Amino acid sequence: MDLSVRLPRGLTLKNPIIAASGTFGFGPEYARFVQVNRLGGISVKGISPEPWRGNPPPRVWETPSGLLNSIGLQNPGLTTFLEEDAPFLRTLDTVVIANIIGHTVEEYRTVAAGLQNEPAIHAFEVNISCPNIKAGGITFGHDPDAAYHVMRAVRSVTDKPVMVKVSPNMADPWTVAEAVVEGGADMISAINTVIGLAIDLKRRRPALGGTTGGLSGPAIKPIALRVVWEIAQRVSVPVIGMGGIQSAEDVLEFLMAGARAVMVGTITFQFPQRMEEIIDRLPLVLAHYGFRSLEEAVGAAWTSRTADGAEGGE
Amino acid sequence: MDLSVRLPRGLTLKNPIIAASGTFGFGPEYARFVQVNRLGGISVKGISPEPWRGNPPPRVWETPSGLLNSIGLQNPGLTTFLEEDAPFLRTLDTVVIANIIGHTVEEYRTVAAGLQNEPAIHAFEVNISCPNIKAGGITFGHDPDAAYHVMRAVRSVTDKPVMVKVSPNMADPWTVAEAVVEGGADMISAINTVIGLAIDLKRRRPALGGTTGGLSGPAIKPIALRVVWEIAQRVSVPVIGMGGIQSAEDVLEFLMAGARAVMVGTITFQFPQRMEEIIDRLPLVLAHYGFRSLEEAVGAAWTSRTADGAEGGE
Amino acid sequence: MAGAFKAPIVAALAVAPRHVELVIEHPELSMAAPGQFAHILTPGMLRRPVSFSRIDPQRGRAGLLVQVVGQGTAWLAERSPGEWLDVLAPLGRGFQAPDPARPWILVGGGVGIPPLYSAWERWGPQHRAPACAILGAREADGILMAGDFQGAGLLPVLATEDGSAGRRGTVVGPLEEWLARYPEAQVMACGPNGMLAQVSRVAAGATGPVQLAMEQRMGCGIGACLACVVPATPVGPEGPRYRRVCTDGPVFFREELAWSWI
Amino acid sequence: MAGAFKAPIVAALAVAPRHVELVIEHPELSMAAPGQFAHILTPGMLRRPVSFSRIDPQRGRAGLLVQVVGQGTAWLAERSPGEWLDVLAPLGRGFQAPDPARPWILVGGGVGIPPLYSAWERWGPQHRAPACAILGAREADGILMAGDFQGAGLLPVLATEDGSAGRRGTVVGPLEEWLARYPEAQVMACGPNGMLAQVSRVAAGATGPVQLAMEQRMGCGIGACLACVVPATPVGPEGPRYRRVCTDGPVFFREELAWSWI
Ligand SMILES: Cc1cc2nc3c(=O)[nH]c(=O)nc-3n(C[C@H](O)[C@H](O)[C@H](O)COP(=O)(O)OP(=O)(O)OC[C@H]3O[C@@H](n4cnc5c(N)ncnc54)[C@H](O)[C@@H]3O)c2cc1C
Ligand SMILES: Cc1cc2nc3c(=O)[nH]c(=O)nc-3n(C[C@H](O)[C@H](O)[C@H](O)COP(=O)(O)OP(=O)(O)OC[C@H]3O[C@@H](n4cnc5c(N)ncnc54)[C@H](O)[C@@H]3O)c2cc1C
Ligand SMILES: Cc1cc2nc3c(=O)[nH]c(=O)nc-3n(C[C@H](O)[C@H](O)[C@H](O)COP(=O)(O)O)c2cc1C
Ligand SMILES: Cc1cc2nc3c(=O)[nH]c(=O)nc-3n(C[C@H](O)[C@H](O)[C@H](O)COP(=O)(O)O)c2cc1C
Ligand code: FES
Ligand code: FES
Repeated sequence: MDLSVRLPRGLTLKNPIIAASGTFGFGPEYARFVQVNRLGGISVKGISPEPWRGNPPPRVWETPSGLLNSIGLQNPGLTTFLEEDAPFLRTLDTVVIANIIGHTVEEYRTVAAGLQNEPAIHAFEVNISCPNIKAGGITFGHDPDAAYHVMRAVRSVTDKPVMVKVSPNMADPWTVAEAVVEGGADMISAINTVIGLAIDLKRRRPALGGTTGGLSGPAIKPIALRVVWEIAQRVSVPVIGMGGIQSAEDVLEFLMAGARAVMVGTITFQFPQRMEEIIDRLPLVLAHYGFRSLEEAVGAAWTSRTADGAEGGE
Repeated sequence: MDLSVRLPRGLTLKNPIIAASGTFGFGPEYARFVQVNRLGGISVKGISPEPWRGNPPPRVWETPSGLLNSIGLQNPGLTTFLEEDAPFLRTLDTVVIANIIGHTVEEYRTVAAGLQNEPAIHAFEVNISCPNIKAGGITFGHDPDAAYHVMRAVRSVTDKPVMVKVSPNMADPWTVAEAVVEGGADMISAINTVIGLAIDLKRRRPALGGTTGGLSGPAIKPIALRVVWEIAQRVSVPVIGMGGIQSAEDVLEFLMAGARAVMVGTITFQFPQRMEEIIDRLPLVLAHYGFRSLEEAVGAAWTSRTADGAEGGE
Repeated sequence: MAGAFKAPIVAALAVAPRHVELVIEHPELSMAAPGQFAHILTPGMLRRPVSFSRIDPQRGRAGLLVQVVGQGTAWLAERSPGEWLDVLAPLGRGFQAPDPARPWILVGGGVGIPPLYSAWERWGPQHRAPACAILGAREADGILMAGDFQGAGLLPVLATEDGSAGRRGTVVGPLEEWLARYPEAQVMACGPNGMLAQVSRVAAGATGPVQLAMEQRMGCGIGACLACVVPATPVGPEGPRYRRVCTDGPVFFREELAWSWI
Repeated sequence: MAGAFKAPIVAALAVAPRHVELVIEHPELSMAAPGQFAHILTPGMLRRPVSFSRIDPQRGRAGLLVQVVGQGTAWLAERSPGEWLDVLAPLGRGFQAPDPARPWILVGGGVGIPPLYSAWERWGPQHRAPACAILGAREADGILMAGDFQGAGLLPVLATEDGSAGRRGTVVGPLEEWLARYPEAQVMACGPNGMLAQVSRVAAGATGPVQLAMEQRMGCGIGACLACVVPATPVGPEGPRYRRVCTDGPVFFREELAWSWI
């Protein structure tokens, strides 16, 4: 079965499985365990104009079927990335997505501009869903207007395909998705982590050095599917889904909810080879559920009634 | 160890463990398995002025460490509640909280007024966090102004203690908490379920009859703790925490995050006697972590720095 | 009355491919009635409802015949005698006892057969009028407890869709024939919704009571959460009334169900 | 180089209350070096990092001495020979080999002792200058591998806080004495952060290299997620630089760490 995925601006994935940003470093780290070129793509750790030191440790904490993290987007900054990390990425034969971050609209523009001519980078993922980043007291990711302006700024400096990564921490995440599509986004990726907190009973304080953190892993899969479901039915651009994917069946859930491709994050820590296993099993799972192609599965669970965000829940 | 909890308007709980609304019916259902009078209290299923039929089945679906439900707030309505359910509740020797719901501000007022003179009811929990209920396209629970008006309407007809139950489906849940405190709320309960969705691969459609649903259970504990943590540090009224509690250790996490008492929901389906076991173990667990009283644990994980919702997460 | 208790498994038998029958023992099970169920703790987030396949009130024993369909039932199928199950039981409204003087038709499909066998085991000995058990499945392997019926004095009529056992086709053919012969018959049925809908339709003209045992995904299993509902009568302008399988059922009279909504 | 593989457990020994040593075997383990670790799959959401307590390059065997502190280590402690562990190994920057001609002080606390034993096992035989192992714990039960050191020709100095074995007090006393005698000594230490901070302070004046093996909660274990950081030098106006225990460490030279931030 042909697993390739055609995305806007000529971007084509070998298969719909992309390593999620922040869980796969800058590419070489997992190369000892994973055949990186078998993946549909990788999204690298968030890159800012200048180096960010990140949050104090502890930075991870386990929760039921989930993982809380507060890395705080530590990264070496644009210049070091170009000098030290881009050369390896250029050797890869798969799609490389630069996840970009900033404190201001200007910073997003700077990173995008700085990577526009870097051949290692095939697409951008604009991370506006990190609760660390603020604009006028509201994170970009929760404010459709601010998100629109970030996207416009990025669009003004690049003709590479751009996806914007949206936050699940709101009732109406589609408002942000619609705004960034308006601002020129070619795709939406969803979701980033869910804000959470854990208490370290022994130390009598928040478990994470950064106090709150981002929840990922299987626990958030239903939250992610809801966001993908609602956005994919409202925007015309492709949606890349993620959140808690562990298996080819999980991938199929995202496809049927409307995603064209997916990203896989936290499960890689437990099972570095899981993404390759999913790629191997996906054709079988698609066939098992009666699909003759990957495309056929996309949005296959949509019913005639449009999602209006008003159903279910107590 | 004295486990009693003093709350506003003379409301006193024997202990901080309350059965969560919607998971404990109207009291008699679990009475065969649970010594209801040992609990700190029970919050009954949401009550509306008229009967609500609820959503089509299937209404529950399992997810990793979580449960999706879309009951759709089926309930017999105020009149039937008073005639058929209140008599049993009057026989109980524990705090009974009426969870109230409505489509409009007026409906909330109607239910509160109708129960104001019912001796079975000791307090109200105003459920504005059900995604089924809309006011001008936005659920009451996500709009501080609308929430304020609901609270004012309820306050105008009752002098019983009132708590408002807030939604986790937003970046800044404290805005709603602050608004309802302004509107006269005596307490906040947090959290209601997180919006989620699952796909039934075999049937090629959303797993729940109501399409989206509410996620509960251990998976959402970190999400709940974050909301409790942020609200409890901002409002002066007591917070009743809930979301994924399975053990006395989990209860202690909520207390240390700032909750005065907790509610326990989904785990009761698996272990009807778990609430009583938690009540039995709570003094030992408090002592194990060095607390000499329940009070001492409340907010014990607060650091000098105020939560500003800006930390952690990628 | 029902209880929450741990009961030892006293027997475990592979009765067909991917089907296991466990027998558990506890005094509370003496109260179990045909059509009722146990809500069983498994490693998942929710308990799993399973009907009683047989009930021995003297010894406080009950059978649970489980088809492996997912994780919970796979876990149950791996259990061995000597292990304990954590159950809430007996739960729900079982079958109303049949009139011993009226013809009696039992219709079961797949894992819907076990509760019907428990009904026959309980009430068959006193039954004086003609009786018949019609057991259906897709293929021969899915026909459960045929030997038990036979051992208890009732040779069942079999129907398989592929013709690998008994008549080729569904249970509807034999049911129509029996109802034509005994229009006053009382009917008890359990099986997939599609089968029950057909039974309900075919038995619409019958004068005897028609009881149908339903399935639905459950939360609490004891009436508190309103998860396990099925569309029931009366149907208003906005739709049906929803009733709980766990406490209003699992057994409903056909008039109680809103079939056009199921 | 490191690999992802399943390795059989060839030995499992309860070495102290709540402490188990497992020995696993795999060709990749021939490459393991003292101070490196294995990242082990357990039922939790994350793997668990455990240092090598002994390494047999000929047979591709490595020991994992585990203290039970939570669910993951409890699960490890229940494993038996013949079972397999799913590991990523060997990982991290181990100890730099000691200068055989320079005095050598090994300081270990609790489960910090095993990696030091593996260092002694590897480099002790060639060591020509004076050497000493100072092993500390709260009480006698926490002193691990004292017999192994002795068997490998080094009688360790013991220190317990309650005086139940060796000297009463911490490892600091014996360390100060040794450093006074051999100010040019090289130091390797592993143990709780409090102990390492003290070692770092006491050894500040020493002229030899001081290597400290650190612990931190880990995600990937292989350098990709930036979870496992410790405050490191240089410390700027806004705080320290954060470096990864899993790949920049676990072993750091004392100058690399920003102790005032740990
Ligand atoms: C009153 C009643 C009596 C039953 N009696 C029997 C019986 O005697 N023998 C038997 O083999 N099966 C019986 N079932 C069906 C049985 O409960 C399901 O097959 C079982 O719950 C599936 O669990 P799983 O973990 O293996 O499957 P999964 O599909 O992994 O289960 C996921 C979830 O769906 C629920 N679920 C899945 N299928 C069904 C179903 N058909 N009905 C209700 N919930 C379901 C599970 O309880 C669980 O919550 C009965 C169901 C009901 C409601
Ligand atoms: C490089 C390194 C080497 C280690 N070597 C050993 C060793 O040789 N023997 C030994 O017994 N222990 C060692 N540890 C500590 C060991 O990893 C933890 O005790 C173990 O992960 C606890 O898991 P748990 O599930 O039992 O505890 P839990 O407290 O339930 O674990 C919860 C989470 O916290 C993490 N965690 C808990 N304690 C620690 C800790 N001290 N360090 C890092 N993460 C922790 C776990 O990995 C897990 O993700 C080492 C740690 C590191 C970083
Ligand atoms: C340790 C860690 C670091 C992350 N860093 C980033 C990041 O830098 N940029 C980003 O957009 N998302 C980041 N994420 C979010 C993931 O890319 C992904 O959206 C999320 O984890 C959900 O997917 P998962 O459940 O498969 O992990 C990070 C997640 C984790 C667990
Ligand atoms: C089946 C079900 C029904 C619920 N019904 C209500 C309700 O009527 N009113 C309400 O305020 N919350 C309702 N809730 C939410 C719970 O009271 C609680 O806020 C949530 O489940 C989180 O707690 P838990 O994880 O312990 O279940 C319901 C939850 C479940 C699982
Ligand atoms: S399963 Fe809860 S009411 Fe039936
Ligand atoms: S654990 Fe992921 S970088 Fe160290």
